[in-house]
Amino acid sequence: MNGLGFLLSIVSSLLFPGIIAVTKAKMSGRKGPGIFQSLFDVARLFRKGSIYSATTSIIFQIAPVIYFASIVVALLFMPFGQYKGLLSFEADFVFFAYLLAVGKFMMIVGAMDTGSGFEGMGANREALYSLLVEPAFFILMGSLVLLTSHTSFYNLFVHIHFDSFFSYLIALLGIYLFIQIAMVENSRMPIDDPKTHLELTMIHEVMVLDNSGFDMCLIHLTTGLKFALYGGLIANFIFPETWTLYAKIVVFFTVNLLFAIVVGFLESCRARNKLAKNPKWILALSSISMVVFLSVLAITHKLFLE
Amino acid sequence: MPENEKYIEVGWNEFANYCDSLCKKRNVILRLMFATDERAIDNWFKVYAVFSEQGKDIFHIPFFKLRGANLKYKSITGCIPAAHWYEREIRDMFGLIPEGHPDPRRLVFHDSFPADSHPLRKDWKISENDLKEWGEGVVKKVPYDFMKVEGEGVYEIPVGPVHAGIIEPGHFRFSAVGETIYYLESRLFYTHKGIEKHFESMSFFDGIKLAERVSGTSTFSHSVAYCMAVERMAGINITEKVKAIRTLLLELERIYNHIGDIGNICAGTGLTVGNTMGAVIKERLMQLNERLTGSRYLRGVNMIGGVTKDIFLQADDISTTIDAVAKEYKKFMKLLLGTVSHVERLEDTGKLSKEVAILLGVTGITARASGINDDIRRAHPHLIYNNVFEFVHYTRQEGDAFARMMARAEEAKCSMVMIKAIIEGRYTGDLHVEAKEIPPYSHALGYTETPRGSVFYWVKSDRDGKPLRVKLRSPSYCNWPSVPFAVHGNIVPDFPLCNKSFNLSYSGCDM
Amino acid sequence: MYLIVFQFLFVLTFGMFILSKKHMSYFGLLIQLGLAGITGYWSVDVLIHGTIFERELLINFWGSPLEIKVDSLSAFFILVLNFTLLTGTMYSTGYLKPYINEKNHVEFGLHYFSLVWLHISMLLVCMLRDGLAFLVAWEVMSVFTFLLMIFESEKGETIRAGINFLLQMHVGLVLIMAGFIYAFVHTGAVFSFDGLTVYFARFHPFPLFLLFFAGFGIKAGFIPLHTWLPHAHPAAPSHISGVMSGVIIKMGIYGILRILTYIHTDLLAIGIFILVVSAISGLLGVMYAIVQHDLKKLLAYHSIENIGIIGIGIGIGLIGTAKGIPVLAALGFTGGILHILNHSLFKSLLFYSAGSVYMKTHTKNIEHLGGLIKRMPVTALLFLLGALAICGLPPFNGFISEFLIYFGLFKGLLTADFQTDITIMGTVICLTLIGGLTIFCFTKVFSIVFLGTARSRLSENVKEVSVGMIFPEILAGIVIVAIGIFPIFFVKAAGRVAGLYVEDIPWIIQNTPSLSGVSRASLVFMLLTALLWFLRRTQQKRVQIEHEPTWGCGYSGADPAVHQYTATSFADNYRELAPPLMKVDKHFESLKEEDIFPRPRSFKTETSDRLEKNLVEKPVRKVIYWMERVAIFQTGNLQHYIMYAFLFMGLIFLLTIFKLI
Amino acid sequence: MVFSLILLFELTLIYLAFTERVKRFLTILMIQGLLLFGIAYLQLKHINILYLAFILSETIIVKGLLVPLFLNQMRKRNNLDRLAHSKVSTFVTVMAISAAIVFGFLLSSNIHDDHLQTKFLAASIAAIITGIYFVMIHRNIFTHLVGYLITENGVFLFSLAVGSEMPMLVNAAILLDIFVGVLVLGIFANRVGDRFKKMHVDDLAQLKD
Repeated sequence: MNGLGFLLSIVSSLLFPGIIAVTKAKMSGRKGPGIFQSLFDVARLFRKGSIYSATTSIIFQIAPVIYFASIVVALLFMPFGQYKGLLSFEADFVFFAYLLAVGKFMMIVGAMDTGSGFEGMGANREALYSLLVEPAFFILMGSLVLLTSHTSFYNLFVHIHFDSFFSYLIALLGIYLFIQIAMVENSRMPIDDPKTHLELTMIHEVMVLDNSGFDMCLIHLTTGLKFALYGGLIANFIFPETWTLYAKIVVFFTVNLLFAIVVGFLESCRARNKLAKNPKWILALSSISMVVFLSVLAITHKLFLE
Repeated sequence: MPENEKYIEVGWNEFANYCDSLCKKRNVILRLMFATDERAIDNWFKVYAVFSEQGKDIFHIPFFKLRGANLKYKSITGCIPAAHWYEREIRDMFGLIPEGHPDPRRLVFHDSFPADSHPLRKDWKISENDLKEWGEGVVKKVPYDFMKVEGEGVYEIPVGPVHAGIIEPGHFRFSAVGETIYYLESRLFYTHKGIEKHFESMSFFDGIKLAERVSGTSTFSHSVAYCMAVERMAGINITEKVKAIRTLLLELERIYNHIGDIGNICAGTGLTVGNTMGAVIKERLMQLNERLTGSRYLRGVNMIGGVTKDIFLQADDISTTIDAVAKEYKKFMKLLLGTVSHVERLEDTGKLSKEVAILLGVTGITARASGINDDIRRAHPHLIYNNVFEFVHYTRQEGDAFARMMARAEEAKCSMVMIKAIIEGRYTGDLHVEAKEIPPYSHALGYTETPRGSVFYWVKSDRDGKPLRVKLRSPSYCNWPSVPFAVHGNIVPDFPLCNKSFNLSYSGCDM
Repeated sequence: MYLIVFQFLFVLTFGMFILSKKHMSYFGLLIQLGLAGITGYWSVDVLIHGTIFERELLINFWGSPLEIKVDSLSAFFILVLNFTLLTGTMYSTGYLKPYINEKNHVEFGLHYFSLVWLHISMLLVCMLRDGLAFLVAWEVMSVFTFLLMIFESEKGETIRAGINFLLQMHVGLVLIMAGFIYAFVHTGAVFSFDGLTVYFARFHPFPLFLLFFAGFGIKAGFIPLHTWLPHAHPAAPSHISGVMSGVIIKMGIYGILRILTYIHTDLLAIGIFILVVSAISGLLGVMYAIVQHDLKKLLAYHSIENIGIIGIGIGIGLIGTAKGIPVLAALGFTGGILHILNHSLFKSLLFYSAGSVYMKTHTKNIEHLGGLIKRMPVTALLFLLGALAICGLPPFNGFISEFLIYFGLFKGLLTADFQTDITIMGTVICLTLIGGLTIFCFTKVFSIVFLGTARSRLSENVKEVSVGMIFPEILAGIVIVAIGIFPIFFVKAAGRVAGLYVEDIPWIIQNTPSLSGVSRASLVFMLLTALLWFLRRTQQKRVQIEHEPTWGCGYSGADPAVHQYTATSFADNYRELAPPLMKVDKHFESLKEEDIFPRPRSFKTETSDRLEKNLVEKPVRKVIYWMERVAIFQTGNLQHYIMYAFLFMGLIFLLTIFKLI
Repeated sequence: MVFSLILLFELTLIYLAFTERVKRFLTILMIQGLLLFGIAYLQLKHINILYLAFILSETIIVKGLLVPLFLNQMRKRNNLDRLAHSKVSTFVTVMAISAAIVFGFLLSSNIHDDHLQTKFLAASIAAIITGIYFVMIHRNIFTHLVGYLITENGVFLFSLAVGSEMPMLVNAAILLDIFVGVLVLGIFANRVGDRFKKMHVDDLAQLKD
């Protein structure tokens, strides 16, 4: 049963891009593609041949593989209620964060391997933003560690309690931060807009400009997986521990569905940040998580304030 | 000969001085510059420059003649920078060389086009060999040197001619460091269709079909300008009713374009809802177009001497649709201005200073957003723009993408008011007057304001009343050279947004 | 027996000059192998049993027998430096080949002689406890480093960097000596490390520690004592840069750690001090590294960054000890000490492969490189390995030490008080930022140097380096991967060293489940990658594969070399964020109204190390200025000098009269 | 509960750090007013009902509504919709304000005084520093005004920290302060605004004669 979180995340990851697309279509009054369209696309890509740039080397070919593998292994850490993840040890979230970084590192060098100015720009932006968002994640995890006195994902989420008004506030801020970190990590709306298919403006999508076939298929799958990763974390974050397994499964999917809808909603209703504003915006996430940390210090009575 | 065109012949070596003194003495704007091959008539090449005087409805049109082996003249670009593309185009098309032009590269022709081949000369023929080479692929006959920014760490981004979105072809060469653009050079003219040459092979009456197809978005404006030129040349006086109908349709065209453009700017900032809202309103207007004229793009309405349909029969439909659109439009603008992220994205993006705008002679929205109060509808009143009502001129000083969006928004609002006003009026006259024969060797200007800016046609008939030369200048032709200035110092990812805020046509500047 | 052989090897080094140029490296390697074998044997023994190895050398020093003493700290450093120096010498065999004809016999011999003696002096630095002997060994080490550095002495810059290095090392030496003397004068105990115990027990250790820290810190390259480092590394031959960054600067850390073994009070102040200095070194080091274009200079700044990480480990370890948070202390020290080993591995690997690139392309400016992975595939992949390791990414060794530090920090969070919690969180932020910035930097370096296409002629017709040069890199690579996947053994070794500072080392045994979890997860990750790669291979066999140019928007006349992203550009975005720290001068003409028509324009950026400028260059310029002022007295006229002498005597006389002296 | 509101108050400061629009500044002022209302109500529930009513009406009406709306009028009249850029990059501002918040907590956790309610002190220090910093980095008079008002909010919190039995006098003084400040600057800005479209401090220098 330890793999339950992993399995459910995989399932929800397959539907994620579809739900986002449907939400966006509905928001803008269009009919839009079906929920499964993205899956069909992936299946089609799997069967397709590839075109490689003559400039590229093995790095370009192995990058998507490592990227995909890193996310899948990261998903193995996903606990589910009282069930541990397939992999779980103390301070596993450090491993988790660095594993995501491995994938990112490879995608960045993979993009640079094509020797294209566009992909260089995308890679550069990705590198910058993911480095800036890292502190926010770690401070948030630090707050949770402090709150629960445990250091692995499983224990963190099992021992988390929300009882007072104050802790609800922390929970809300935590969820907000998780969502925003996910948006940055996935290069989504306020940071990047995957919809404007323009070489000059994008971050993640422009990095994969030269990928095709199997590699592209992996990249598409990874996008969904990454969302499911954060969706799963948020779901675990708010599970009431007393609920039954089935109720939790329902909650898990509801949270993922809501997360996808929120992403779609954000992408419809706001314009992209000015690029120069992004670093500040991401840094503000760290500040917010610092406030969360301070309040956790207050909750655990380390910060004595009358 | 229309009374507001003042032709003055100048010696070929005096031309530059004359233009310079004209600029200094009077407040004039260069609207158009072109050459004609009149060797069949009097063995001369002629080069005309059309200046329009500010505040007076007068066109000063100095021209000079050239012939013989030495087809050179002194460039006027030095004193009037706005002439730089015209002169390069004349050199490409006619082989008349502007001496002292700061940019000796070719403008219209790409690398594979043979040197010393000037298509707008009457005796031009393309060789079999050249045709064969074009078919075979890339042949670099006259390489184009892009301007280089020297220095370590500068990289060039070649964008286009194939773009990620479904847009027209154009090549941009950015010299950038990191995200900052230090120089942008655009290489356009990928869509040369030989329109001007094609006009020469048709009768003036058939030419309207071609004029309607020059630009998809400003079909009607082009046909109005063309008809106007031919009618003025032939001395045809159109009736009040025709004037009213043309004005109304021009404004309809303006609204749907402006709202569509604003929607497209939303696509540039990534505001999905805004984008679709703009598209929905545009669609409503285009359906109105279809109901009125049978064409979503208002084609087939104009003819020489009048119009084919009496739009006023459907006045109720127009007024109810416009009311509905106005309501939706208000909501739309409220949404856009309320979305701070959208506004922030546009502000300070793609600033075009007034000084540069004046030097380059930009037109339309671009000019008005940079603080130049220039509108052909008021500068040279035509149709019923002068006598039916006063319309508010909306200029903004900032010159950034936001100013361009707001200029569009305000103009669309004005146009709605105008349409309502036009519908109120009563106009007399037939739908069209019988067009007579076109008098030989006559010429005239036609012009109007398209949604993008002013469009000019200059026509001249030959011995048989057939076109000897049809020169057309679309607004994009004036505005494209200003884009690099707006983009300079901006960041690379803001370029598409800048571009969308200008919303220029690639094909529309390539005749 | 071993001791005799050990000392016999010292003598044997003089045989170097008899040999022909070709054989020198092998001879050196042989001696070093001998040295490494003997000391390694002692060290392993010490580390396994936790004993202290003590012997007296045959040489009499200052009338008393010279004693060597290897405890776990020395043992750890001895092992690290043995490995790095051996790989360094191996690498030099290939690297110096092109110089065989250029350099004469003495120059060549001196180089290898110095290399062996560097090894010897470093071993002695680690083993000697007597103050004076230690200082001598320390000085010998600096001098031989200097001799090694200036191998390419025909270049003015090399000499300048070398002299800068030597001068700063002397300042360091003086500071250390001052520390010893100060302690000696105040206590009268023996003039040795052990004598310090008495001082530290009696007085506040912090001031004296500061003195020692300044002295050793110059060697280690803590900011703001780092200014020699970015100049020395690019100037030195690559194997020396590797050794220098891998172990020589670690000797500074050794000194600090050695001093710390004698300090048992005032630990909180010292810990916070080290933590702050290290955090600043870590952050600024990597921030400066990003904007560098000189490959070796960039790596040099990364050495500062890694010294910072090591220091962070030690700092939090001290804070943990002082605050009574054993887990923080144990993991902090273990992580920091393990990072010493890790850094020596990946940094030497990186310097060696950077050296290979330099050897083949003759440029260190990364803006001229590109596309080397197709011409030097093995070097490129080894560089990538080193890059991944230095970024602290799993499954490589850099991750293990950083993981330990993180683990200690998060564990420590639970039991610490408010102020310590804030400190810990600050440290976490610093570490994550350092990690992120390192990834930023190494994605830049790796992709600009090895990926894409050649940016200039220099990197066009290049071939892979010889096996002899790749072999030491592979050795380092193997250890990097080994530590990454099976960390427990190495962590235990580091833990043994940490045991000198913290008593509750069983804590480390307790956290091994976590480490085995890391190695399990790493294995799963590698396995999954391999599986996917296999799946991809089978899929690729069934479908059509085409090779086309990179997507260039359909423009056929593109020149790939100028359209690639550049290193300046990669750093530019980030640079905009850090103007207060980074002085960047951009020289560019802005587009003006009169520039409507195209004309050539130019662009230039200049980045300077603000700290270096304000801390070294400006004061030096001031001093030189005043010196020049004073120089008007120096007329060269004998009479004037005699007059000065009289004036001086008169002054003395007057001062004596007024009882001022 | 009170602490949650204080926390939200700190968050508004962070928001202030990375937003650049005048309109958003006013929204923040409004939210801060409401938060102060909540804080004051929860803290001062027990005091004389009349005083309480006065204090509460001051926070909600003056701080939460009147001042922001009045400033909004001013903004509209002077067409101050554009970005309020400062010389210092927002990046630095975000860091500075975060540091101010941490500093506030650090400082107040070290103060042990029976008469001091340190939780208010922490927020008040952060707000005062933020306000002053804001005034320092901006050159636009309007944003000066915003910084000034945020400092005022900090002072208000400080007075809560000093004693829950907030003397009427302090309250009145604060009120008067706000009124005077806003009125003077408001009238001033209105008059200046007519002459200079952009209100920079530099322009004041020219106004002397």
